[in-house]
Amino acid sequence: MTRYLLKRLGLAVVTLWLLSVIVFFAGQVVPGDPGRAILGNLADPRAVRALDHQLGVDRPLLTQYWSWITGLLHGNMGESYQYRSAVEPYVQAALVNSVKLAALAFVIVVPLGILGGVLAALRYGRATDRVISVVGLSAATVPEFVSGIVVIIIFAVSLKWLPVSASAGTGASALTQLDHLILPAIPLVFILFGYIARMARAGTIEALDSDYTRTATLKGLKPSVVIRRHVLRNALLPTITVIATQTGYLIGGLVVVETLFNYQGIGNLIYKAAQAKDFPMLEAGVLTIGVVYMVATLIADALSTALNPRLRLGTGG
Amino acid sequence: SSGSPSSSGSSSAAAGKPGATIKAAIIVPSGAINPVTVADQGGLDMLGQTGEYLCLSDQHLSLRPVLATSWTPNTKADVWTFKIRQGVTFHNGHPLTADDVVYTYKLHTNPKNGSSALSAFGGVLTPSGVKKVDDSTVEFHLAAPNGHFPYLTSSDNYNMIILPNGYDPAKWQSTFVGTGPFVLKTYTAKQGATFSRNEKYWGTKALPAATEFTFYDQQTPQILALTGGTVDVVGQFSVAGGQQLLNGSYNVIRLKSSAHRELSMRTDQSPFTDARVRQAVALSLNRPAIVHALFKGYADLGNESPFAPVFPSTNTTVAQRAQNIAKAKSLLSAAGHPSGFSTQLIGNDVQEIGEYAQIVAQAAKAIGVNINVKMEASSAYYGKATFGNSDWLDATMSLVDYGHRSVPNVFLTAPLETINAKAGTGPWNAAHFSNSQYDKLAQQYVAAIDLSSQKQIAGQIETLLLNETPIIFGYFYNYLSATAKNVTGAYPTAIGHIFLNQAAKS
Amino acid sequence: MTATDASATPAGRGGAEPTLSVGHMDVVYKVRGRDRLALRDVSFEVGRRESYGLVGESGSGKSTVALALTRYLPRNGRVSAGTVSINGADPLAMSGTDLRHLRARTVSMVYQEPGKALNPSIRVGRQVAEVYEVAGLHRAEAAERAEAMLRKVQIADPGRVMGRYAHQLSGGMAQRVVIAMALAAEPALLILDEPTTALDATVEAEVLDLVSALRAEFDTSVLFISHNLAVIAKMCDRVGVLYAGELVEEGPAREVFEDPRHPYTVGLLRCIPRRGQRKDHGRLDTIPGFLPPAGHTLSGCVFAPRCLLAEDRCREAPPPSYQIAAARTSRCYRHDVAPSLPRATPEDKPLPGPPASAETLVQLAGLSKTFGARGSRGSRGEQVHALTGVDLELERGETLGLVGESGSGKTTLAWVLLGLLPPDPGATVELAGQPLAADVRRRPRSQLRALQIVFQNPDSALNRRHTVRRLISRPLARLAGLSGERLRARLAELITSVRLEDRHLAMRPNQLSGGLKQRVAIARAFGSGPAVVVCDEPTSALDVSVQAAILNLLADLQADEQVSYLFISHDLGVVRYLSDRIAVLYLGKVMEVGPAERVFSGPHHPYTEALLSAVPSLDGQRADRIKLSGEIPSATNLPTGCVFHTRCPRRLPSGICESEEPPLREVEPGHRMSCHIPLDELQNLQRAGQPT
Amino acid sequence: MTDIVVAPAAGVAVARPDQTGELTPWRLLLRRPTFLAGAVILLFWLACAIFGSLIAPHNPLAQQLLLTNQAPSGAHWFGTDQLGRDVLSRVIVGARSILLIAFAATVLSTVLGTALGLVMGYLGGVVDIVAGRLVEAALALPVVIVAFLFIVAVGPSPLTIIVVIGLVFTLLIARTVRSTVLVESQLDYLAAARLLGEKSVSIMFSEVLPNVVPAILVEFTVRLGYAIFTVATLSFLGFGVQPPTPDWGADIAHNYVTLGAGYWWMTLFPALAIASLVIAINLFTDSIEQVLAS
Ligand SMILES: Nc1ncnc2c1ncn2[C@@H]1O[C@H](COP(=O)(O)OP(=O)(O)OP(=O)(O)O)[C@@H](O)[C@H]1O
Ligand SMILES: Nc1ncnc2c1ncn2[C@@H]1O[C@H](COP(=O)(O)OP(=O)(O)OP(=O)(O)O)[C@@H](O)[C@H]1O
Ligand SMILES: [Mg+2]
Ligand SMILES: [Mg+2]
Repeated sequence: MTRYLLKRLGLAVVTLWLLSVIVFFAGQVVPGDPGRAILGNLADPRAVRALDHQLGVDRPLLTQYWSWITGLLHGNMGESYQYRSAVEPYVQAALVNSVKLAALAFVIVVPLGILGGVLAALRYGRATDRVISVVGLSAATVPEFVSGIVVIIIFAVSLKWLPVSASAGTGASALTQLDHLILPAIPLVFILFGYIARMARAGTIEALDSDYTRTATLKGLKPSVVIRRHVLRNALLPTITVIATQTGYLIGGLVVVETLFNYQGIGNLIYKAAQAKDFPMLEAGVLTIGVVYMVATLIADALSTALNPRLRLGTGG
Repeated sequence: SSGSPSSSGSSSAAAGKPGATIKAAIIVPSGAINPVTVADQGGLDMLGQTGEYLCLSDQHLSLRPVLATSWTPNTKADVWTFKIRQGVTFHNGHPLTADDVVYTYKLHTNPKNGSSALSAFGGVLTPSGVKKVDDSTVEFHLAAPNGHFPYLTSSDNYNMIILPNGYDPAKWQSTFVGTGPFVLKTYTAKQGATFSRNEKYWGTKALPAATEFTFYDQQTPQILALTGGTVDVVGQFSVAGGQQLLNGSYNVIRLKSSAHRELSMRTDQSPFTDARVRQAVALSLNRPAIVHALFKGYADLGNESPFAPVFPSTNTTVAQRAQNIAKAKSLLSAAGHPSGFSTQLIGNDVQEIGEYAQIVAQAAKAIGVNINVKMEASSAYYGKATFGNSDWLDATMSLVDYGHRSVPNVFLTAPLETINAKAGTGPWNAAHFSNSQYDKLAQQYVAAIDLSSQKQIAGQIETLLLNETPIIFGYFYNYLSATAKNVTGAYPTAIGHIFLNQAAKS
Repeated sequence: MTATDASATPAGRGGAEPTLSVGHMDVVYKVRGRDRLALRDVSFEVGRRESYGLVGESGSGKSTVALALTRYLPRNGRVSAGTVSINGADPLAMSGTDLRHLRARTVSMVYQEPGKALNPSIRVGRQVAEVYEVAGLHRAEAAERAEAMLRKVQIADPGRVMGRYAHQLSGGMAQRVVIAMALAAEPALLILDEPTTALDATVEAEVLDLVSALRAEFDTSVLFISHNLAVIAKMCDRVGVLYAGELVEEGPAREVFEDPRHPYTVGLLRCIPRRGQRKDHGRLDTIPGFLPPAGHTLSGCVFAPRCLLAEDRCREAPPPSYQIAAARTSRCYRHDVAPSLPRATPEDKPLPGPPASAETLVQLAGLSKTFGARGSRGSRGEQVHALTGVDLELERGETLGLVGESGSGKTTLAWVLLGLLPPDPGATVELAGQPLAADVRRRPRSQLRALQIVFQNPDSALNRRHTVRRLISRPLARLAGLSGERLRARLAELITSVRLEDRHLAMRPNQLSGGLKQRVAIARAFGSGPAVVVCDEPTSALDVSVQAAILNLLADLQADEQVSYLFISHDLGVVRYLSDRIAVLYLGKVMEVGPAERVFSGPHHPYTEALLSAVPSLDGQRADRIKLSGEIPSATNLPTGCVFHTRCPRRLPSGICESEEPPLREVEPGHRMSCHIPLDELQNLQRAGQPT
Repeated sequence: MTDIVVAPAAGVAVARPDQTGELTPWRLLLRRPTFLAGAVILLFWLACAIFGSLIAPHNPLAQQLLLTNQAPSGAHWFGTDQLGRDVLSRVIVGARSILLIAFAATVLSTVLGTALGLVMGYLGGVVDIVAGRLVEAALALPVVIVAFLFIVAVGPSPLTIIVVIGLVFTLLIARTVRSTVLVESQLDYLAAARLLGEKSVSIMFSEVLPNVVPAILVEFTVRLGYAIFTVATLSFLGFGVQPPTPDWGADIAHNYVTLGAGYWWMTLFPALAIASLVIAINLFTDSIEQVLAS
């Protein structure tokens, strides 16, 4: 097990490194330079040069990358070009925000998606099933900005039930924050609902068709017991993994929602950092998402291992 | 407009009670709040909350004394003497003296410090020209005569808040140290800032007990925040996204400004080498319709020169150019393009410029000119911002945004003077316009001190540019701010500040 | 003789009401928007304490019967006509609650894959206890009863087993647990649907014994479903033969198998190699033609298209059920002449025995194969010793049978020989004296031509996207180097020799039946003109009627082409029929190798002895079984000494078996054995019968 | 050799559907209302993409600067936008850019992804490890961010979008193909091919590929849905086609600021267009998957 974990960890590190290289060099070909991004489009070239020098971005590329990566190895993620201070607090704040939003979306969508998927499976082939499947699939592929706009028009503009901005302002109470986060969570819920429902449906159908469900039914157990004890437990195992891998997407894929709802999350942070060529910030953001994704998949693995006796106990016997 | 930002303001019509907490929505500062590097609206707004300038360029573009009590030029207008206000202390207790002013001005004019104000001082002031005379007097020795120099010391040149002598500007964002009517309570990058009344303020104490600024990435949520009652004030909004604020339910503060778009045509590249071609394009535009479509009337017509109606020196006797398709076509024919031609327009994709570009392209089609529009993000568009390395400066047709200035000097020189790398003139001359008569007139205008001679030169420039039309100045749009109906006394300036010291809520 | 309605006259069961009675039942499956008849007019009864066998080839509808009785048909299936009564109650018309009670108390079911029948994420003890909980017992009490029940099914340490999960049990153990679960409710009717098909012969024998014993103890009626006639013969009092959804013959098991009165039953019995039957004695008979397509609508007898006795009336109207004798029925107009059904395959075709001149073609020496553990997760670099020190040789034109329980390394051996798996270093693998490269990609064309294989599962072995033409032409073009007219000629010859027709050439595998597919695979293997063909269980995925034809075909081809076979099978009857020599593998080691007759007749290795005695035979009589105690050890952790000692009933008291590995000694000419017991001693022991 | 003496009806192999009166997959598809609905909507948008300018009631580029922001009316069924252009015409003509770009990107990624997936799944080794890392990296980052970086670097153009989405989806498709190939690798026909001395490349493309085609087709339709999603999102973020070309995502981006002023039509109709297209593709895909599964 430890060997396996070490191997996974090694691969994860390689992936992250690859990610950092890609981002760094992709970021370099982006036109413009950090100094000008800070001082404005019409800034005096001498000022731009001076600032670039202060930032160290006039050094050769490899030197820049090297000093960044050695800094990273010493636990120093670098200093933001734009904000001229360590990037950690920014990334951390953005991550916390994103996690809040994602967590809310999850809290709503996980039960909903599982319920929908299980319901669809129990009504396999009937109208309920088709509706849930098609709605789920469509919700998952209608862009967030489309569904986001629709919910804004309905709930914020017309009905005025909920605030339109995701950030509640500094020091707002948890309840107020929740109030602000509900609308932005909805497009995410739409996107994820399809995924989760689909997996839950497939898992449930498989479990329903399985021999062990037949065994349980033919024992004379009540249908509710069969479903609860025998079907769901096995059906939802693969769903857990899917949910966890979606965490990665969710944390990172918030760009559009965060833009639409003016929310200072990690997606927004990366997007802005890329625009401003704020390389340390960009790298930190991207790597954070990478780490979150890997941790999420690792947790998913661990979770499904823990819940699945087949994996937990090996195949010995 | 109403209210007044400074002690010298008198006509405060504040109906509301003092002691309120005013909440404002502004655009998020794009970087560190460092007086040296700030170059965006959110940042300059923050500087102005606690910092103060030598003087304030008010809503009518006249200068009011703030930390300077007076300023006088010598006869050539190349040495300006400023008297510094006495009895002022910084929020950290440090008393204000001429040393602080000298420190601040040397800081920004020294190229090594990479100040974003450097371009404004270019060709005007160098560190060696900043001289302390005594504790309350500072002299500025300019590189060339400049009748409008005090504007460079005003809120217009937004980086120039006075810092305590020796203060490290990189640390400013943790203290917001200044001399202004508010002191910093909290600042959270990318989220917002709160301020409280400076009880030791040297002038009229601020009315609000506190102010709260929330930063927004975009305009829409700001407007929704105002309509939803989350904030009292929206620092700035555009007509396109803010029409719902214009229905009378909100106080809209409308300031005429000199902000505009310059549509330059390469006067050194066929077919725009011929002034008739440039005129033809300009004649294809229906400016009143454009102003209606893009600004619902909240803009003034432009007439191919930077002399916006808001400038006192603008000569209004020069006739406004109007759409004339027939004339445009005949000019094209005369220039040898009877069936038109094709060309490309590259624009900076911000605000309404994309729409404007499309309108221009559609209008040009009517005279047979086929314009292929390409909109670019700022980084790609400006590139290195030098000739040969910038779509902005190199494109055949280029459409760029210029923010508000209280005097037209920069507009007259940087984009229109003959390019001369050594002398540093014409650095933003995207039209590659070169006209010695114009260069002379521009120099004369800059040096002129009195309004009547300015007006006279302005008339000549306007006529010249109308004939040459290197750049189409289509419109000068208004600067709009809004507050809730119960809020009075918010004082925006067209450069982007919103001063709340006289704001009140009822 | 008069046609009677079977259900109207309960087949001689007089008196007590039967436990199960099925009357004129039709079942349809809706497929692609159309109803497809899977069972037609099926009627039978199972009396109190009776054991009734339902036998039929794949797809005949056996499982459908079982599922219909328990009202657990797939979503697209439904009983469209007929009646069912279990203990007087009709499961088809019951309310949900009644049905639940029926399932909980009256009827239980055991089916093919025991591993899958258990919930993978609930401990097995809990699953057994559930049955008692349904009956209203408390959890603790239910667990106690479950443990007692597990003890009844002869699970050694029930307390520990209860705490395990399904995947930690071997197939045999799992099936015991399932049987325990089924009997826990003391049902009136126990339905077993192929309960041993997925198990090894040795395990099968144990499970069958267990079922017999428990049936007696619990007084349960049994509906036993299997495709294996011998198993039915062993287990059942009465038997019904199902063909294409119809019950064609019914009667006491022994009578039906001894004196079948339906041409299908007759044909089926002739397909099976009887004890001692060998390819050089005579060929197997076959049933010509194919099963009618699913959802067929034949106007007459379902079997008529394949029946060599069929007359016009057979094709016009379905025959009624004829009462032949007391308790015997047959749905055949010509039941009286059925036993004289003409052979479909001439018996007299001369088949050569092993060639006179012995020339060693393949030589394997010191062959070992160790796998790194499958899937690295969770295991600590365990190694699977699939083969250890195997020495074998294959002569030109002979058939070497390779037998052994599942996991004994048969397939691994074949793949190493073919170059699909590299052996551990140090092995000798030679073809006609030339060393073979470990990797098939590095073997020259001549060696590729010489070695080919027929896989077990033709569905997996044939690329389903390719046409038969392409599948068979490929080796001709690539290996035999043919093209153009010569390729076409050889192709025509090949398909004729495997009894395919021209029109099959354009088809793809999914348009062919299992037997036809296997013929295509055989044609492909023979296309290159091989010297050795490995047959890895080539018939175990096929029905007996098809198996016979394939076995005949293999024998014919060998006679024609002088190829050698490495013939792998776990069906000893089949191996015996085809092989000249036999090698017995156990845990990757050769236990015994010798001429087929010697290995079968004995004296043989104790393991061979156990294997042989585990096989049920059609006549229902068999020698006393040699019981193998315990589970087959894991190949990751081989026992010391003789690998078989942990299960050997003839283990020597001296302890030598535990400590010292017996060499593979030549005990008589051409007969080698790996056992510490001398041959004559073995002979005495084995004459005396079962050890105590 | 004639050992089948009498072989009555030896003909019948396995029934083909038409012999048993069962429906062919194609007819089954046509019987599904969801498929028909999806197909009709999809065909409608395809027609718009191809003949858009013929169908559109107005020139989608024609501005009426004095008639901007008109609510839907008889003259302009979907109203006019901020430059007084006919929204209906823009929606109709706007189908072209999104369909073209999404389709091209999907085709590109399917071709490359299939090749890569085959290599990863069949050959394994270094390619599998390296590409596997890339897939992980691509999965860890939102497509929009990746696309953004590249687009800003290379400059926004339809071609850039096609290439960027194409490359990112290549990795995702490769992953699916790889796992399908791994399942196929368990099958004996590959061993049989090796025994015939077939080369790896030939095994990959003529043995394995035909068998993963169904999976690839399903993947293609699913990816097409996501490509539309992504293209629309990128247009919304400002990386799509250049103005004034009608484009749903870009039109939404340009107009959604006016929502607050109550000008919902210029945003809603393109949004509905995107939603309907995506849903149509899903109905379509879902039906195909259902029929293949039955
Ligand atoms: N769910 C289903 N849908 C359609 N046809 C089915 C279904 N289940 C079984 N069939 C068909 O019904 C017929 C009988 O199947 P059944 O499983 O009862 O046969 P069986 O005798 O148990 O076969 P086997 O020995 O392979 O288990 C076959 O032709 C089979 O293809
Ligand atoms: N690729 C592999 N990796 C690890 N272990 C393997 C692999 N292939 C086979 N084994 C193990 O090697 C042993 C021999 O397997 P093999 O398939 O050769 O047995 P077999 O006699 O053919 O069995 P069966 O009758 O079930 O086909 C088994 O323990 C099996 O689990
Ligand atoms: Mg069955
Ligand atoms: Mg095997």
